[in-house]
Amino acid sequence: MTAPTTPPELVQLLTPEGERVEHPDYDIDLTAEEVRALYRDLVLVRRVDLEAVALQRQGELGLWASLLGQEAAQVGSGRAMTDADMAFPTYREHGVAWCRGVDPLHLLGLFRGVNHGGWDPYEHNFHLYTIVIGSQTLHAVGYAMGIQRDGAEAASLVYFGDGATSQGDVNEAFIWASVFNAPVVFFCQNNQWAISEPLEKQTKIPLYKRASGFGFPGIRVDGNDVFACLAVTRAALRNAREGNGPTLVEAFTYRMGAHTTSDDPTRYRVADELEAWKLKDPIERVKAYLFRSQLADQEFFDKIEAEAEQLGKDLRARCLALPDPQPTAMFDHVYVEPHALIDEEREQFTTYLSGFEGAQ
Amino acid sequence: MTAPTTPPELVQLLTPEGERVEHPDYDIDLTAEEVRALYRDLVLVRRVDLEAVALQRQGELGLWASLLGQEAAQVGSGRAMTDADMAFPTYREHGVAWCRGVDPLHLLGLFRGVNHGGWDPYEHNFHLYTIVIGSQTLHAVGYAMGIQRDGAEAASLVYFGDGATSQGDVNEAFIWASVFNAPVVFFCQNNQWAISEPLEKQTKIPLYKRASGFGFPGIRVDGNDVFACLAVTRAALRNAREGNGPTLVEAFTYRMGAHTTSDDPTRYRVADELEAWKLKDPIERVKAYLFRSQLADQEFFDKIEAEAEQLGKDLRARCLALPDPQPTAMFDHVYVEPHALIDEEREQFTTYLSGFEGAQ
Amino acid sequence: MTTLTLAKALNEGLRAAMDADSKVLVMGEDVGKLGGVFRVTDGLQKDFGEDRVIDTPLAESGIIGTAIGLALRGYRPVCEIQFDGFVFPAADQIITQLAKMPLRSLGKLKLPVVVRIPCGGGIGAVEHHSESPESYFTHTAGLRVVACSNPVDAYTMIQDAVRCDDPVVFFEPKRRYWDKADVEFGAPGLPLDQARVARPGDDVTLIAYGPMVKTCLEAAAAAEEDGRSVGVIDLRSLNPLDMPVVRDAVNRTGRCIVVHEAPVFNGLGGEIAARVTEQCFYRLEAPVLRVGGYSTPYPPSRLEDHYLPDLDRILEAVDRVFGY
Amino acid sequence: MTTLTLAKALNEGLRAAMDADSKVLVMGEDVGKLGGVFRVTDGLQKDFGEDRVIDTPLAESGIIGTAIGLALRGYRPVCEIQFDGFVFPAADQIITQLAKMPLRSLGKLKLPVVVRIPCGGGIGAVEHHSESPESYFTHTAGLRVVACSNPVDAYTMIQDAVRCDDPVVFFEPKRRYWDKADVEFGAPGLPLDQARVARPGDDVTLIAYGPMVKTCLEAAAAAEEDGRSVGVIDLRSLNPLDMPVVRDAVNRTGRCIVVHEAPVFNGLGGEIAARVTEQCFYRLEAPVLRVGGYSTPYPPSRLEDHYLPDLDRILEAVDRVFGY
Ligand SMILES: Cc1ncc(C[n+]2csc(CCOP(=O)(O)OP(=O)(O)O)c2C)c(N)n1
Ligand SMILES: Cc1ncc(C[n+]2csc(CCOP(=O)(O)OP(=O)(O)O)c2C)c(N)n1
Ligand SMILES: [Mg+2]
Ligand SMILES: [Mg+2]
Repeated sequence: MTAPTTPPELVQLLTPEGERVEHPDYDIDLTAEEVRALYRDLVLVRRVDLEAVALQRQGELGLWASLLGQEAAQVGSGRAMTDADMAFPTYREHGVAWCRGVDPLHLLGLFRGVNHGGWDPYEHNFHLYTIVIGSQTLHAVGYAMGIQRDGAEAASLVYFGDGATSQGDVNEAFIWASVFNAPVVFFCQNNQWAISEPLEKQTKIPLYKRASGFGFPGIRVDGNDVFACLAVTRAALRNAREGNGPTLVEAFTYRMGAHTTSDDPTRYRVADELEAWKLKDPIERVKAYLFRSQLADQEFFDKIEAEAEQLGKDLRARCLALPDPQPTAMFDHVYVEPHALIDEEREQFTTYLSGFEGAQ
Repeated sequence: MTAPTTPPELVQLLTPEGERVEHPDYDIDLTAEEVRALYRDLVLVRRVDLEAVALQRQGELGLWASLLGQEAAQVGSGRAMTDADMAFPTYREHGVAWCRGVDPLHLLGLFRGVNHGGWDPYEHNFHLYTIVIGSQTLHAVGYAMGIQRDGAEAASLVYFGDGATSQGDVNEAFIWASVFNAPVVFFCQNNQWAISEPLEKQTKIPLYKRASGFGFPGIRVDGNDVFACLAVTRAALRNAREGNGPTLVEAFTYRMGAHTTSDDPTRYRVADELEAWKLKDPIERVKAYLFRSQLADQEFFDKIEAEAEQLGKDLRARCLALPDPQPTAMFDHVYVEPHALIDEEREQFTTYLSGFEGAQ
Repeated sequence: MTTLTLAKALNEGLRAAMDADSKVLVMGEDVGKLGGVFRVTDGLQKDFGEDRVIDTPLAESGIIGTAIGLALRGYRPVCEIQFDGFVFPAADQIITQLAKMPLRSLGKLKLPVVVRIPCGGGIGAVEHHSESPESYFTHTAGLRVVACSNPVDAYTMIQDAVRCDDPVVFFEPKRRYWDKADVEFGAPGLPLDQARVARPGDDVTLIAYGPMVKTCLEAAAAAEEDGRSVGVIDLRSLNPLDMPVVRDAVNRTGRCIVVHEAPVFNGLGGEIAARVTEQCFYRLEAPVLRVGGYSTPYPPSRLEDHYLPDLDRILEAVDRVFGY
Repeated sequence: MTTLTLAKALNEGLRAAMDADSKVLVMGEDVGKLGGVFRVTDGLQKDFGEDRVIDTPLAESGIIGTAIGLALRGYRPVCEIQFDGFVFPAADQIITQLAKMPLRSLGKLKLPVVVRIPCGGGIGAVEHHSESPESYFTHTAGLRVVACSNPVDAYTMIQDAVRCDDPVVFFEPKRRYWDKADVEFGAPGLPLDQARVARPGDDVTLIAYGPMVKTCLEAAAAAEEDGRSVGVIDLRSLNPLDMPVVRDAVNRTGRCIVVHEAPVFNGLGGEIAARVTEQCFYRLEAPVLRVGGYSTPYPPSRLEDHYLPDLDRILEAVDRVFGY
């Protein structure tokens, strides 16, 4: 290990070149197996993402929000949780979903328009995707207040972007968390862009500093460094579970792709920026480290590659096989208890539909 | 002048005992006349407030939100503005209204239910009272962005309470102001209470520190010290006008009375607290200072007292004489341009009313 | 039987709900020591503690957003919005999250959150303290919306709302908070989604809810002196509507007037009028008329008597509906 | 005459408005370099500069709140809300401030703010991107609400909205953004508060606005083949309604169907039905029917064809209205 080369404000444990570095406050001891597992996560998660983009291009998904470039932030933080912790994602946390054991098919289902969120949040302690920017931060704090009342050993981990930090809700969540000392970790993936708007449209100073004004610690971590993301998030979660209140983690990373498949980033950002960030790729550095420290050989990498291919293929096949919901499904689950208006409309609709039977 | 006796974080230029103290960053040179004028403002403003409370008790007003105890914060900041600056008040800024030249009768009109705000905001550069907590902070920032576009030498000064700092809007206002470097001063009167909720329900750390997380300076001033409030606000406004962006001023003060005339503070706070703050009364210390430094004699005080009495008496008389609005006035000004629905309803209403004519 | 004000009936109902289920929480601005500005939560913090009766920071979006999170963790929060006009900062959390999350989860998540809103005018208050925002919520699929009009209903409806596994927006007629009635503790009420025939009538049906029920009953009594038999329906549930009860009444009278404080334009009265017309078309002797607020912001209090439906305006509509 | 898409027509209208008055600003998320996610503001920042075309922080309350402040300083901001479902964080600023401040000031303050909202479904989008929230605003006194349905109207209506001294909520039918028509630059349109007879008809009147106008016209054409003369009114203004035009049409046909994408329950259709029934009572051969969205959150896109009114559902309602 060598001394860190990045500015001290950025916690980094693995350089872009794949060198392990020390940090005075955060360190982590990982077995070879653990590192290989992280590498596998990173590669598979990227593969899922790639397949989804391809599926969207071919018209099989209505939209996809790619996580390309953010794999380390998501896998590092995702693997920092215990089973009892609860994650609250945005619409881009496919890597976190993976770590929580959510079948990627469910994610595709949402973007295919089969449903608005097909997994059971309690099965994986992974909440539904939230599309309205920032809303989920308050849910995470409320959930954490519930954890407090239960006297449970757990914490909420809530994801949001750099753009989201401008929403009133996110700042209210900071206040609530601070005032109630709630066991919640705010994990901000600063990928430098909110669609076409660069970071400076949301803040003049580094985002992790926002927390200080609310009376809790903020820390910036190299979001492309899976070790650092794991170490920092794990520490913050432990801190929260131990009753020491919230932490804001700013994962400094980069959105390598378009905002979503509907977006055209060439309209607003220069290619050079992307090239510079490619040198900091979150997967390459782990690969270099595994090689360099002889924790893995070519056979391992080939195996993972093959697994990824298979995963992509399977996913595609299962996506194409996803059945459309029944038309009347739109009336289900609007309410938990019987509701006369829904019943009436469902019946009218069924009658209406049946009028087409045998027709044509 | 002597060295300051309060914690360094609190800017104070006049102690509760009426002693002038120095501050390394803020000072102010006031002529005897200026000090006497400030004293007069403080006394008259308190008198207006007292009369309003009495009028409410007697059923002449529906409600009143007393400023008792906050006179120095309001007069100090109110007198810090130039004519070109624009003030955005809450519902309690009667002292600021006074400094801007708004006839207190207008304030009474609102609380009497004659209208929702009867003065011309442009005449006095004093915006209407805003009752929805925090909303006006965004208006002030937008107005300041307009000032920027006009290239004018002016700033917005926006008032809000300690409770308001929890609202999303206020935090969004901080973000906007910071990102656009808008010429706005955020003036938070921390009177320790939001109705029945003490400060710790809104924040764990001093409020002025909130600003640092948004990238602009925050400062806490003794809100019962009119000199300090004047000095600090004046400096912040100047800074804003000169293009150096926003400042958050936290005026540390105390709501001596009930939240409003509808409130019963004995349900939630102890009498001792009030007694302790009485010793820090914003008016007494100026009086002591004037006496001590022989800037005023008994005759002066008597004159102001008499003026205050007269003001109260006049105000009462004019309040009782306030005519109720015409019934059809509720249709006026809903829209600036003709609106068929309003026209239709006004006509129906007029016809309906005329049905009662001659009746009974 | 105990004589209670409507506010106290709500208080007792909340107390019973908290006694019955330890997951029930009360949260909002000033609900603790102060007991709420209308004292509806009076004494609850003292008896159930600060963990169950939570004075929150001053932010409505935060109140509803964290209530959703608490509900996700198995709690049943009852949120107080201090006044009708202050619900709008929470509009996003109510409309995009509270109302939609159960469907979003295909039923895996339920959100038994109650949003209590003191509503309506007639108390001489300043701006934003006298509004009737129910239509914003009745138009929002995924929410149940109810309004109580008297102490007896208040006592049972608040308990039923807390027990309901769907989110419920619960309107309380603030100018009726001090109205009294005999309430029987523990007695069940009508199901939460059922309307009540507050007064049967043969000539015309008045449909109302919340604060206007009493006004309509008074109008009905006055009309009786003129020899007109005027029925009054207290809707209780605004979404869903109890159409069978409404239909029965209108089919009998052939004449119908909807009364609410909210502005008529695109208010709930329009929905009721359209539905009644469609379902009772051949029985209607006259169009369904509506008496309500005008299409203006709520006026300053010196004008509110002109703005609010009152006996005279209702009786004038009764006359009009007989003019067809 | 130039052939323009609806999106481009709005763009040209905005450009003309900005040319005409240097106080006109455009603000919102991604309206600058990107030109908005639908390219409605394409090129405006390049031509008018960053001071007049402002990429804002990501917060809708902030957008409307600062727009109000800018308006108080004499500017005329045109705010873009990126999608219908994201207007709710701004609900408080729109409902309690934008709509009420002019009255609050007794007319001393005017707020010429335009809130542009791409609305409606049919584009296969994820949640919150296909909604029709107009009723939240038509029920809010103090706002004008309009909806354009075609490029010609889009071009003039956006200019009229900018020129209007009242706040205007401006709905744009997003699935019609790519529809084309010939637009004459500089030509005036109908006044902003007037409806347009999009197609005269003798047997039944369809009332629609925004995206449903085209669908209704198609339905009318299809009905003609069955020998029914179906008229279509494009409301254009949703508050106020142009009742004279509506009344004339319904008095002729005696049958009326309102069509919108928003949920029927407490939607604008209820208001129209109630008004039409009151004003044309003796001419109506059947109750006013409504075809609209169901009382569910907007469904996942694979179901939207079932949710949205289409030719078949409109024609089915036409059949039904003749069943009376
Ligand atoms: C309340 C709201 N406003 C606008 C949008 C549209 N929108 C979707 S993603 C996005 C940018 C989000 O940026 P950021 O928070 O940085 O997250 P990222 O997409 O970069 O992961 C916007 C404006 C939305 N989803 N919700
Ligand atoms: C959005 C909103 N929510 C609630 C209220 C009710 N309310 C009026 S004043 C107040 C407390 C305000 O406290 P603070 O901001 O400290 O100002 P102060 O009254 O102490 O001057 C509350 C909750 C309101 N006016 N607006
Ligand atoms: Mg981002
Ligand atoms: Mg206060």
